[in-house]
Amino acid sequence: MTSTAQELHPAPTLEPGRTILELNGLEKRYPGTHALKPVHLAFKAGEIHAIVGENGAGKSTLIKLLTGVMPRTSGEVIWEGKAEALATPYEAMALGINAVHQEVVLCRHLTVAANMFLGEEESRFGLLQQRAMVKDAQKIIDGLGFDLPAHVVLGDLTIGQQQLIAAARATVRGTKFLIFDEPTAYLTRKEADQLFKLIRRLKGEGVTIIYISHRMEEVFELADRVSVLRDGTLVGTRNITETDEAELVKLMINRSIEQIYHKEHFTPGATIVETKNLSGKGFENVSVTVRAGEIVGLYGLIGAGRSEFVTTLYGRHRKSAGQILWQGKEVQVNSEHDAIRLGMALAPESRRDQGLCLNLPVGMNLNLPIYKRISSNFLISGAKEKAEADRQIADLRIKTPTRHALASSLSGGNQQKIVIGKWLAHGAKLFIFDEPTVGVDVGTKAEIYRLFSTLLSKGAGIILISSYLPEVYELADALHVFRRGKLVATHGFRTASHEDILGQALAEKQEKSGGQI
Amino acid sequence: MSTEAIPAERSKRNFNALFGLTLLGLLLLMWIVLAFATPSFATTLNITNLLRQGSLIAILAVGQTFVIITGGIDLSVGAVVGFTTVIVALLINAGWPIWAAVLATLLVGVAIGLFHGFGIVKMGLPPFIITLATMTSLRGIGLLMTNGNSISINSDPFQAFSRGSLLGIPYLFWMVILVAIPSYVFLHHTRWGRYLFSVGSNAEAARLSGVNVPRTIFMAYILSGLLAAIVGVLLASRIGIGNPTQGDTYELQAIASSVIGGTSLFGAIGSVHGPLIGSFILSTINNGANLLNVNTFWQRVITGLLIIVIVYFDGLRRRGK
Amino acid sequence: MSTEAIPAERSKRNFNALFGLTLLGLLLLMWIVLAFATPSFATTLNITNLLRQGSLIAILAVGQTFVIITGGIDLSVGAVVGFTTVIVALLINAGWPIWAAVLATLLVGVAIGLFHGFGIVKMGLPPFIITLATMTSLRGIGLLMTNGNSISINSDPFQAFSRGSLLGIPYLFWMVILVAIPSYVFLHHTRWGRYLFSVGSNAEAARLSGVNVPRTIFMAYILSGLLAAIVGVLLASRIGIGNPTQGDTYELQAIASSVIGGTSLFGAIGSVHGPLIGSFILSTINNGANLLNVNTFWQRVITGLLIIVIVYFDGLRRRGK
Amino acid sequence: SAADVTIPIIVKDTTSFYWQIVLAGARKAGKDLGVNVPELGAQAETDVNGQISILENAVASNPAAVVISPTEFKALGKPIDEAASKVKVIGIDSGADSKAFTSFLTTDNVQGGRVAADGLAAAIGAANGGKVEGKVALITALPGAGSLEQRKQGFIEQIKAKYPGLELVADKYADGQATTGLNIATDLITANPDLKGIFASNLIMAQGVGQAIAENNLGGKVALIGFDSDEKLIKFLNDGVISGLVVQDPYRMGYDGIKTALAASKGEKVEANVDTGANLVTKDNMKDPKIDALLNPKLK
Ligand SMILES: Nc1ncnc2c1ncn2[C@@H]1O[C@H](COP(=O)(O)OP(=O)(O)OP(=O)(O)O)[C@@H](O)[C@H]1O
Ligand SMILES: Nc1ncnc2c1ncn2[C@@H]1O[C@H](COP(=O)(O)OP(=O)(O)OP(=O)(O)O)[C@@H](O)[C@H]1O
Ligand SMILES: [Mg+2]
Ligand SMILES: [Mg+2]
Repeated sequence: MTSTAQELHPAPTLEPGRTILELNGLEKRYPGTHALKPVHLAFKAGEIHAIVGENGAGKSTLIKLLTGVMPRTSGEVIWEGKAEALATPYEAMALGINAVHQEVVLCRHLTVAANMFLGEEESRFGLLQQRAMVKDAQKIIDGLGFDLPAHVVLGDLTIGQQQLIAAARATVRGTKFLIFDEPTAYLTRKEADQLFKLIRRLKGEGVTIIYISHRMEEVFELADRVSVLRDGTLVGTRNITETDEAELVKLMINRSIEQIYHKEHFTPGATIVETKNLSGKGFENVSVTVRAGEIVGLYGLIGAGRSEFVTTLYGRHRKSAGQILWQGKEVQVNSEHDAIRLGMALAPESRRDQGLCLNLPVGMNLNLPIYKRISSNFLISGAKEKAEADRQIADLRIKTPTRHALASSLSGGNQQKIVIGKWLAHGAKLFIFDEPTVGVDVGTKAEIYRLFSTLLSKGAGIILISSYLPEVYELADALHVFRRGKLVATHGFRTASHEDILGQALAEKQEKSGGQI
Repeated sequence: MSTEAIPAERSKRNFNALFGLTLLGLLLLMWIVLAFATPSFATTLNITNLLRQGSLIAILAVGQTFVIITGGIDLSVGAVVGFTTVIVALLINAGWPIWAAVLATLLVGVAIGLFHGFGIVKMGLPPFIITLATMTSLRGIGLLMTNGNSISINSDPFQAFSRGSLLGIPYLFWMVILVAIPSYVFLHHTRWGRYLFSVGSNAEAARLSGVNVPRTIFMAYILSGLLAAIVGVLLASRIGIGNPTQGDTYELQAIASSVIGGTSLFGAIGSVHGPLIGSFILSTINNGANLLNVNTFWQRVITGLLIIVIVYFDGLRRRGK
Repeated sequence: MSTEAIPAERSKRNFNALFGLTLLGLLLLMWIVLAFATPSFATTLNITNLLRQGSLIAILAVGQTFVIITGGIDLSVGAVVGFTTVIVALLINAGWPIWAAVLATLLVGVAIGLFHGFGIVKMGLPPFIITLATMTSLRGIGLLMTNGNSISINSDPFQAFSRGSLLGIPYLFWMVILVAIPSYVFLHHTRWGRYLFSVGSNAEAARLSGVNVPRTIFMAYILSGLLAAIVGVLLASRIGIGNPTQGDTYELQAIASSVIGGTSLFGAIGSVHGPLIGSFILSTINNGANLLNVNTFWQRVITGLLIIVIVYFDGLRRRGK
Repeated sequence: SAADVTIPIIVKDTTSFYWQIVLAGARKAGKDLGVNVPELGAQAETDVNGQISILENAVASNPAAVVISPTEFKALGKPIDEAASKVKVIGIDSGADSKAFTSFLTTDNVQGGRVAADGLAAAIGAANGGKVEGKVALITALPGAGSLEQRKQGFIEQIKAKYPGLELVADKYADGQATTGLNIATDLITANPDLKGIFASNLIMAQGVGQAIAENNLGGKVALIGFDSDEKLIKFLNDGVISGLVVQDPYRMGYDGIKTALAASKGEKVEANVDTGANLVTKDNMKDPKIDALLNPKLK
C-alpha cells in the first residue's frame, strides 16, 4: 500500500458487526425500465456481502447508486448513521467508498500508473511525480501479486489484465467500503485466487465488501452473507452457512436448474478446420483440429495467447508461419471477410471493444452479420429484420424493453448475449466463442450450453475459450492447455483433473526463458 | 447520449419521425413568425427563392452526413463544388453535349471521393487531413486551369435549368427531392446504410461481424464527392460561370446543417431528413433577415445566437425523451 | 490507434521525444533543402521573418490542442483573433495604457472561453456548434463595433513590439517560447494536463475517478480563448490595425497544425511540441514557396500534397514503432 | 408618400470599408430624399451565389428600384435580367452581363489599374533620379474577384505598354488577410533585395504590405501604391511608407445610385452611364479640397 493512499483516507476504525451502510427504499427508474424497486438492506461493517441475481436484475444499478455514478430516483442511503446525498463519485470516494465496475472503466490512452492515480496524483510544487507514481503503482501491483508492468499504456493490455488493474486501483481508494462487480469475469483461477487473497486481507483490515458474481462457488468461498435480487426486487438475504446453491438459484430465477452444464456427445464428423504449426503475434506452433459435432476447448492463464490464436485463425491478424486447412484444403485467411465466407463465426472476448456497437439498437447489433441474407433487391426486409432480432431476444432471454433500445442501456450480461446471439442465425460451420459466458447468469448459461448442442447437432464445430475451468472442463471434447503462447497439453473429455490442468497452465518452474507479458 | 436518428426501425421510426417533426416544427414556427412579420415572406416569389437558396447546402449536407455517420468528416466539399463548376464550364464550352459534360463532372466528384477513401483506408490518414489537403489542392488546380478568372458558360439551356420550375417548385428544389429520396432509402432501408452506422459506432465490432469496413468508408466519401459534384453543376447553372473560388465555406455550412439536424460528429447518429431541415433553417435565417432588412452585421450575430438556441432546445427535447 | 504523445512518463517520454524529433527532422530537412534551393532562405532576415510568420498560428495551435485533447474543437479562434484586434485597438485609442488594454483584451478571451465552457457543460451543446456560433456572432459584433472599418492604432510602442527582437530573435517568437514552456509543463507535468487527457480518453472513467470533468472542459476552452486573445493582441501589434475580419480561417490552420503535429481529433492524444512543429512546417511551405516565387496557385496544390506526404510518413513511422 | 418608397442597395462585401462608404452615401441619399434604403450585400466578394440570393430576396420585397454592384460580370447577368423584369435596376461600381440596367455609375477598375501603374512608375522615378526601371511586384487580395482582376489587368497592360524598364517579378494572390499580404511582401523583399515597387490592389492588402515596408524601414526605397483609402493608409501616406493611393469615389456612387434609382422609379429620364472616376492621391495632392473630400467622406 502506498503511504499516500493511507494519508488520504484514514484507516478504518470500526467495530465489526455494526451497521455501516443502510439502504432505505433505494429505487431507480430508467426511461422504460424500473431497474430497482425500493430496496431495504443493511451492510455490517467488515462483512463480505455477496449479491446475486439474473442478468438485468439490478445489481450494477444498485452499485451505481451507491458510488454516485447515477442519481437515484428515490430512497435514502445512510452511511454511518447519517443520510448522504452521494450525488457524485467524488462524494462517495471521500467517504471511502469505491468500486470495481463491471465494465472496466479506465482510460485506455493513459498508462497503468496514470490510471491508478487518476484524480489522486502525487505531485510536488504542482508538478507530477511521474517516476514516483510509476514506482508506487508497480509496488501496489507487485504487492497484490499481479504480474503486470505499470508503465505501459493501458490499451495495450488484454481485457483481463485491465480488470486486474481496475481491482488494484479500487483497493487503494475504497478504504472503508469496496464493491466488486463481477471482478473475476475475465480472470482465470490463478488470478482469481490472488484477488480472493486480497479481498480476505481487506476484510481483515475491517473493510466492508460487496461482492457480485454469477459464479456460485465463489460466493460460497468468500461471502459471509448473500442477498438475492430478482427483477429489481430484493427477494432475500441469507447467512452463507444457512443456504445452498440450489436455494439461491431458485430465489434468483424462480425455478430450479438440475444441471447447468448441458453436454451431449455427438459422433465427430469430418474435419472442419485444422491448423498446422500456426504461429503469429502472441503464440507459436499451435496445431489444433476441430471436427463437426465437437467442442474444442482452449484453456490458459491471462495472456496465454488463446485470443491471439483464434483472431489470427479468423483473419483479423496476420499469421507469421504455419498452415490453415479448411475442410482438408489449405486456405489463406487474409481478412475476417475471408473467414466469414469460409463459414467461421467469432464471438470476440471484449464485448465493449470488439463485440458491440454500443450506441446502436439491440436489433441492429443482432442482425449485423446477416443483413445480406435478410435483404432482397437492396432493401432490408423489415419483417425479417424484426423476426430475426425478436427470435434471438426470446431464445437468449435478452432483457430489453424492445429491440430498439440501445445496446449500451442493457445490463452487462444481456450485452454479452447479443455478442453470442448475433452469430446464431448466421449458419456458420465453425463457431469460435471467446469467453462467451462472461457475466452471464446461471440460467442463461445453461441456455447457451444447450444452444451449443443445437449447433453441434447441425454439424457445426466449436472452439470454446474460457478462463473458467469448469466450463471448458465440462463441455470440451478436446481440451488444449496454453501457456505463454504455446500449446502445452491436450486432454480428452474429462480425462484430466482440474489440478493437473491448472498445473500445466501455470508450470512456472519448468518455464526457463519465460517471455515478458 | 441521445438515441434518435438511428436507422429507422419500426417504433424507432416513429421516434425519428417525431424528432424530424419537431425540428421541422421549429422551421415551420420560423416561417409562421416571418409570414406575420413581413408581408413579402409568404409570397410565391419568396418561397421559390427560399427553396432555391437552401437547395445547394441541403444536398451537400446529405453527403456530409453519410461521412459523419462513419465518424469521419469531409472538408473538401466546398472546394469540390468550386472545382466542378470549372470542369462543367470547360466541358460545355468545349462543345460537349450538356448531358455528357454533366456526367463527366459527376465522375470527377466520384474520383475525388475515391481518392479520399484511398487516403483514409490505404494510407491511414485522418479524414480531416486528407480532405483538408484536397480542399487546398483542388482550389489551386482550379485556379491554374482558369488562371484565376471566371469561365463564362456559353449555354443558355444549361443556365435555364436553375431558373426553371415544375409545378411551381424550382428545379433546384426538385433536385433536393431527387437526392433525398434515394438517400433516405439508402441510409435507412438498405444494409449499406446500416453498415455506415456500424462503422461509425464501432469499426472493430463491425469488421468482426463481417462488415467490409474499407468498402463502407470508400462508399461514404464517394457519395459525398458525388453529391458535391452535383451541387457544383447546379451552382454553375445558377451563376453561369465556372470559378474555382466558389463554394467557399460551404463545407462549414454543410457540417453545421448536419449537426443542427441531429447528426453527431462522433459518428453513428444521423438521418437524411435532419440535415435537410437544418440547411433550410439556416437559409430561412438569412432570407428572413434580408426581408426584415436586418443590418448584415446584426444578421451574423443573430445567426450565431439562433444556432445556439435551436440546438439547445432540440437537445433538451431529445434528452427529455 | 497510435499510442504516442500521451502524458510523458518514463519510457513513453523517450518515445515522445523521438516522435517530436522526427517531425522536427522533417522540418529541418525542409529548411536544408530550401537553404540550398534559394540563396535568400538561410539569411538572418528571412529566418527572422519565418519565425514571425509562424508564431501566431503556433500559439493558436497550442490552445487548440488543449481543446482537441479533451475530444472537443474550437472553431472560434480565428474570430476571437479578429475580435480582439478590435478590442485592443479601441482601448489603446481610448487612451488606456498599453498594459491595461492588453490585460483587458486577454480577459475578453477568457470570457469567450468561459462562454464556450458554459455552452458545452451546462447547456449540453456540441463544441462544434457552440464555437461555430461564437465564430459567426463575434465577427458580427466586431463589424458592428467598427462599422466594417479598420481601426488604426495610435501607438507606436505597441506596434514596435512586433517588429523588435531580443538576442536576434523576434519578440513574436519569444512569445511562442513564453507560451510553449508553461503549456508544456502544464500539459505533461501537472495533474490538470493529465485530466485533459483522461477526459478525452474516457470522460466517464475520469468522472468515476473523481476528476472534475466540467472544470477540466472549462479550463481547456478558457486556455484556448486566452491564447487566441494573445494572438489577437500580437496580430494587432503586427498589422497596426483592429479589424474584425482578420484571422479568417486561422482556426483551420491551427487545427491542421495540431493534427500534423500528431494530435488525434478523437481526443486523448496530443502534445505541445507537435503543434508547434506542425505550424512551422506550414509556414515554411509558404515562406519557401514565396522565396522560390512559386506561382500562388501551384503553391496551394503543393501545400495540399505536402500535408498528405508529411502526415503519411509520420503515420508510417509511428505505426512502425 | 415618399417614406414608403424602398430602394435596397446591394454591395459586394459588407465587411469592407470601401463598401461601407458606398453604403454611407446611399444612407445619406435615403435621408435626404426620404427613401427607405435597406443595406444589403454578400459576405465576401467571391460569394457570387450569396449575392444572387440577396438580389432575389430584395426583389421579392417589392421595392421601387434596386441598386446593385455585381460581384461577377457574367454570373449576375441573368439574375439582373430577371430582376429588371420586375423593378428598375441601377448598377454601380462594376458591370454585369445584362442590358437591363436603367443606369450605370461606375469606376473603371481597369483604368484604376493603369492609374496605379502610372503612380508606381512616378514614385520609382522620383526615388531613382528619374530612372523608371527595376523590379516590381503585384499583390492581389483574393483570386476570383472581378474588380481585382480588372485592376490587375489594367496595371499589367500599362506597365507593358508604357514602362519597359519595369519588370514584374512577382504576381501573387493572398487570402484576403492583411497578415498574409504582410508575409508575402516580406518574403518578396527578402527574395528580391533590389525590389523597387509594389502595387497592392485593395485596401486590406495595402495595409498589410504597408506594414511590411514600415517593419523593414523601406519607406522610399520600395515604392508602394495602394487602392482605396482609410485612416491607416492616409497615415502611411503621410509617413512616406506609401507613395500613392488610387482612390475612387464610393460615397458619390452610393449617393447618386439611390438618387438615380429614385428618379428612374418615378419614370424620369436618367443618364445611362456615369463615370465616377479614379484618382491618384499622393502626399503632394492630398490637401486639395477635392481629394480631401474623397479621403474623408462624411460617413455619419
Ligand atoms: N443507462 C440505462 N438506461 C436504460 N436502462 C438501463 C440502463 N442501465 C441499465 N438499464 C436497465 O436496468 C436493468 C438493470 O440493469 P443492471 O445493469 O443493474 O443489471 P445487472 O443486475 O447488473 O445485470 P448483469 O448481471 O447482466 O450485469 C436492466 O434491465 C437494464 O437494461
Ligand atoms: N494489442 C496488443 N499489443 C501488445 N501485446 C498484446 C496485445 N494484445 C495482446 N497482447 C499480448 O499477446 C499475448 C496473448 O494475448 P491473448 O489476448 O491472446 O491471451 P489470452 O490467452 O486470450 O488471454 P486473455 O484471457 O487475457 O484474453 C499476451 O502476452 C498479451 O499481452
Ligand atoms: Mg451488472
Ligand atoms: Mg483472451
